Amino acid sequence: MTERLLTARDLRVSFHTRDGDNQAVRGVSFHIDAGETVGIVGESGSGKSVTAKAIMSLIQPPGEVIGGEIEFRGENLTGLSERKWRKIRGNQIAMVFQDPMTSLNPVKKIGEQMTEVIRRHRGLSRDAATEEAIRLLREVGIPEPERRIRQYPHEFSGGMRQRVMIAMALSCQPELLIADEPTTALDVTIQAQILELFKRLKDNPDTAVILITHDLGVVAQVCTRVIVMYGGMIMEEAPVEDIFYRPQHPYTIGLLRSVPKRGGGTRERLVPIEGTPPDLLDPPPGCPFITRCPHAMDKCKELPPMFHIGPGHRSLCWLAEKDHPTVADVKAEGEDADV
Amino acid sequence: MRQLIVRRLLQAIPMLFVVSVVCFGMIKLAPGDPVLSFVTPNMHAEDIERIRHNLGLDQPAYVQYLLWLKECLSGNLGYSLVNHQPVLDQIVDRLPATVGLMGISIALAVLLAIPLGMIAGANRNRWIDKLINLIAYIGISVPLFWLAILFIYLFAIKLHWLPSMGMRTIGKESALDVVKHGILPCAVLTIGFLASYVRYIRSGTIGQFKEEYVQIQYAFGSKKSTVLFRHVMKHVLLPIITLLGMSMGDLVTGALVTETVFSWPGIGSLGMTAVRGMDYPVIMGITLFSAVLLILGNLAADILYGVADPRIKSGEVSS
Amino acid sequence: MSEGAERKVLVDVRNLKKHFSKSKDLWGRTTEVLKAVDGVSFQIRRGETFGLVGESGSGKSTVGRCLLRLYDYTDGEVRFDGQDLTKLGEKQLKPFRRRIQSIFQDPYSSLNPGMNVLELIGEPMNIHGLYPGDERKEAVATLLERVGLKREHLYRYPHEFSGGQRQRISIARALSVRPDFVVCDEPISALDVSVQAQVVNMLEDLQSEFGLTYLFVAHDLSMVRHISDRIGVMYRGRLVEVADSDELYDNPLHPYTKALLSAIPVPDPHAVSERIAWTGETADSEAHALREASPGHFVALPE
Amino acid sequence: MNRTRWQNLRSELLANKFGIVAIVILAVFTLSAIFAFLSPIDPNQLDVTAKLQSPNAKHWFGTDDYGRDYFTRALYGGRVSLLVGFASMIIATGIGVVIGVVSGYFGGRLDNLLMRILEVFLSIPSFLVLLLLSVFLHPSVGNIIVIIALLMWMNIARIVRAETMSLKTREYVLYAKASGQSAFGIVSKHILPNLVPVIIVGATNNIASAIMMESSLSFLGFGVQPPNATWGSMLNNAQGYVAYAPHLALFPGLLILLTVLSFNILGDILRVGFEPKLGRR
Repeated sequence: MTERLLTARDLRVSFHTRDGDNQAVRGVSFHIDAGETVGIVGESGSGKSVTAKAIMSLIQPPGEVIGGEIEFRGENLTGLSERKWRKIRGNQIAMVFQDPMTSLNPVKKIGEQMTEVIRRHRGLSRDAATEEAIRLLREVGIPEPERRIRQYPHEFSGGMRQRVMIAMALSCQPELLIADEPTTALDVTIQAQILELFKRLKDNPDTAVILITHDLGVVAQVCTRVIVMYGGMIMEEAPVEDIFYRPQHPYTIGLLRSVPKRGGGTRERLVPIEGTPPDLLDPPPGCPFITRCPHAMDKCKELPPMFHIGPGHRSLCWLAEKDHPTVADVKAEGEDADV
Repeated sequence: MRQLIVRRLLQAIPMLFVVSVVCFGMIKLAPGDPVLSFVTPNMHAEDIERIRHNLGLDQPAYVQYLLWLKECLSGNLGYSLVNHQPVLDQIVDRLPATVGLMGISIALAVLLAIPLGMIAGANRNRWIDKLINLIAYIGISVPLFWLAILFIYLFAIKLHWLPSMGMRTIGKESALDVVKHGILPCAVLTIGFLASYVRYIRSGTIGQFKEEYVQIQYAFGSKKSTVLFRHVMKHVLLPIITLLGMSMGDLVTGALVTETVFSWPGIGSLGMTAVRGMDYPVIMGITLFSAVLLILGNLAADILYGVADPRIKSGEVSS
Repeated sequence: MSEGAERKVLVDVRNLKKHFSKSKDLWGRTTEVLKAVDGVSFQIRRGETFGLVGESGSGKSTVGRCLLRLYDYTDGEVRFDGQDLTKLGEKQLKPFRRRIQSIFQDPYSSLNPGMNVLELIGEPMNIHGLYPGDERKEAVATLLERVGLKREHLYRYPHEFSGGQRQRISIARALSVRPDFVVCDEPISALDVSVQAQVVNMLEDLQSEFGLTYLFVAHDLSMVRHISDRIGVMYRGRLVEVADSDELYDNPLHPYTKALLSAIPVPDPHAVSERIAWTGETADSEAHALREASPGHFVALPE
Repeated sequence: MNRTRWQNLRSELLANKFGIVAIVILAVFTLSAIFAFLSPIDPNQLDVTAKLQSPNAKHWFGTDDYGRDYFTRALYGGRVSLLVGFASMIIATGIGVVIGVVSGYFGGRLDNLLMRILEVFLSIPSFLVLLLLSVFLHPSVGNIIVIIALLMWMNIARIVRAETMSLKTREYVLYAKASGQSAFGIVSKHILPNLVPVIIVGATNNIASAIMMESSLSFLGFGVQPPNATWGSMLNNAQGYVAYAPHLALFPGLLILLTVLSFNILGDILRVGFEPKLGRR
């Protein structure tokens, strides 16, 4: 069995606003094994990006982590001092962000920005760090890195900047790379190139990747395991095949149906999920999907437990109650139920 | 980059032209006939006409303007109506006192404002920020002439530490004496500039901390101080170039009120005296002088900014 | 889709060009030109949906805005229902401004935050003098219900609605003056996946109900395929390929189209996709005119 | 979650202690300026027997060199200062908004021309011109208001122009254009209403600088002429008595400081209050 890298337990994050607390993440538990690539899928407001920031302890006021704990390599990171966190950030856990155009300091050369990170975490000399930066840029597919390193961010296209960001994130050989919508701001042909990079990372056993996206296509192409989030909670988690071929949760099913089928003729009617996502200032009690779910029943007003569907496959829905045990029961019996 | 410089230079020319027209127009529109200042009681009407002709005042307005402009360009800004001295000489005479006072005040203000503004901005809404911000608020709201009076009362009248008037004690010729005279006016002016610079730098720092690249620095394990000095500082310091360019005009006339209160023999008090004595050529000379300085200051700031910001240098962003 | 060929042409775009000046010299003369749209020709038939796809900077949105006459064209002409719009002044254009309506991308900036729903949807009615007086409120309420909102939303303001609901208001506003042709400029790209489907379905229903013709500008290739009858692919201000949508996806001819289609991430872990790289224009593909490779399938490639 | 900007503004104001203090100060000053005539003492009443008194129960702010009640004079002085502040602000804002909107909306050559004019105004040392004009023209309150306004409109014109240019590219403006809305209709329905926040903020700051300019002018003796009091001219007069009657200098200056400070604080709170809040996500 592979090594457990990161475990999140009952993570909760709220944003304090004038109108009350926006409960962006409401009890999220999952784990990441070394070297695997996990997709977190969800729509805007699902809490996927906030979860990522919480893992890195980057939630800033008015946001606040109000509960839960994070374990990294068996060490509990909850309540760690900011100084210790800085050693972890960029070194053991690195992050790539959505918008490559605003991710880099516009008045500093690419080389300076890269070597700053490399030198801080790896203590290399200036020359060695520059050398390393050039190597990394070449690795992520930037031509003529020796020349490019002396240029400013505005001289790079969006796709090239995202490559630079990925190179920077990889510069300290992190054990976990969190990519928050890394291709959303890019054109589709550029996106494909960046996804190639992630596919290559997938085969790298030293670096695990959390890929946060709203695009089911991206998940299907790159990830081995998928976590589906909605309304600040995990709705379903499964190996990528199960999510696309044996989805259990009505939300996952709805999401898959609302995109046009591949190869399906034009004008085949889409099946949308009616209604709008819940207001997280005042979320409905029970299942967050209750307002839009075609199977909603009385029982859904009570939050269901996670049901164990199969190996690595769990679903937060009462529909699974009849045929499946809860994750907690399975765990009590000592079987591996993940988390 | 070269194109930017040339374009800015060419834009400055019509500005200078318009400013000169405005100055000339004001002399023309000023009540009172300039010839009268040359008139003595025993002159005949034809004498007066001759003076008028000699001064070119019987020519059409545009010819008069061109003549005036020609004179201006050759360094002749006319003569004072009061003491008949060349205006330019008077300005040049007073220039060191004003430039010295303003230059030191602005320099002090910038040097103090950079750390204060950045500390406040980086610690937004903490007590240190609130304190600095409140003081800056008071600084921009306090009438400087009142502050000057308070300082005179406190440091000159009550405590007898410092002189309250002028630039030199009569009979003394030491540099220390000038410095002592300069402390109070300099303090007043520094407070005035400092307050607005601090606010400027503070809001610039706050703005940069909201930028995504700064947030991302934390994700790469940067300390806040590293972010502040390695990344934010350059962004915050760049706009100061513009700010300084805009203060070039102030360099000459900004100290008008302060100089008057402290009887500092600079261009401000020269202007004040000129206004009191309706001495139009002097007023216009100073106006023109300070407008030209301001335009050139802005020009220099634009060019410097262009050199300092890589995005403008390559023509990526137009300023 | 072959019966579409017999339908009447509603919009006829001929050699449309729109150049923007990128930089000017000292005298205000343009020294560098951005050729946003550089010689684009296509036809849209009555009742069909014409999809326009391309990446950022391809000029697809500029084409849409030219059809709305938000810009004057640099060259070329646009005929609407047989009438050349190119030379019309704002006054003669006014009846066409009713018949050609628009839906924009950003649900947050496409509605004036200071106006309530009645005023928003009433604005084009006001401009064109439709439903005066008491009829107005009733007409707006009916429209609201038609797009899946409620009568009691009449006096609400945009900030009280979600992104999807705002897009419905935009749709109601466009339909309020009974247009023939609607330019949809990326109407779903700012919406969540589950809401996109709601809006797309609504656009399809309204099209068949009111006999509308759409220009659908988008970068999401799978949605474009779903909603369009025919599709034009734009690259750097030019159309490189135009075909019926199934034909285009099943049998792309231009290398850029092939690269674009192969880049779509398919939501199926078993799909084996062979990505086709596109390195930019090859020497001989420089500015070819569209030619008909097979019936109804045009491509900008040499014979 | 969804609130209008007016609600945001109100809660921002109420949440800020300084804001409340500023509003109270301004309200008290404005009311006392308006109702100054209710004071039983004539501000120009001379009393040589009671010269240069320190503050006491009868004369709250003491008396000046002619034995006039300093408190009453300060009340009347506030009248002029606030009147000049408000009136100049209204004129300057009017000019600034018109020029800013025209420049920003129509752009092109017109914009170029207007911006060059604006730069000329900016490059002339305004305070010197202010002095000069007040000498040329007779320094009545009306004249001073107009002159200050003419030297102050540039700032608001710039802000309004920038905001108009950004509003112009909003999709609702594009829609209105594409639907055949006239330029006048677009400006009046879509541009102006959305400019209100920046105009209010700019106007508030303008009052502060107008009051400052007026006091400086009066301080130098070029403002409203004696015997009418303004805070600035009271300070001018106090200069000669600093050594023996410092209270004469203290009160008017403090009043100017408090007024200008309150307007500046208010302006900043308004700016923050109008900023769109990141409510969603």
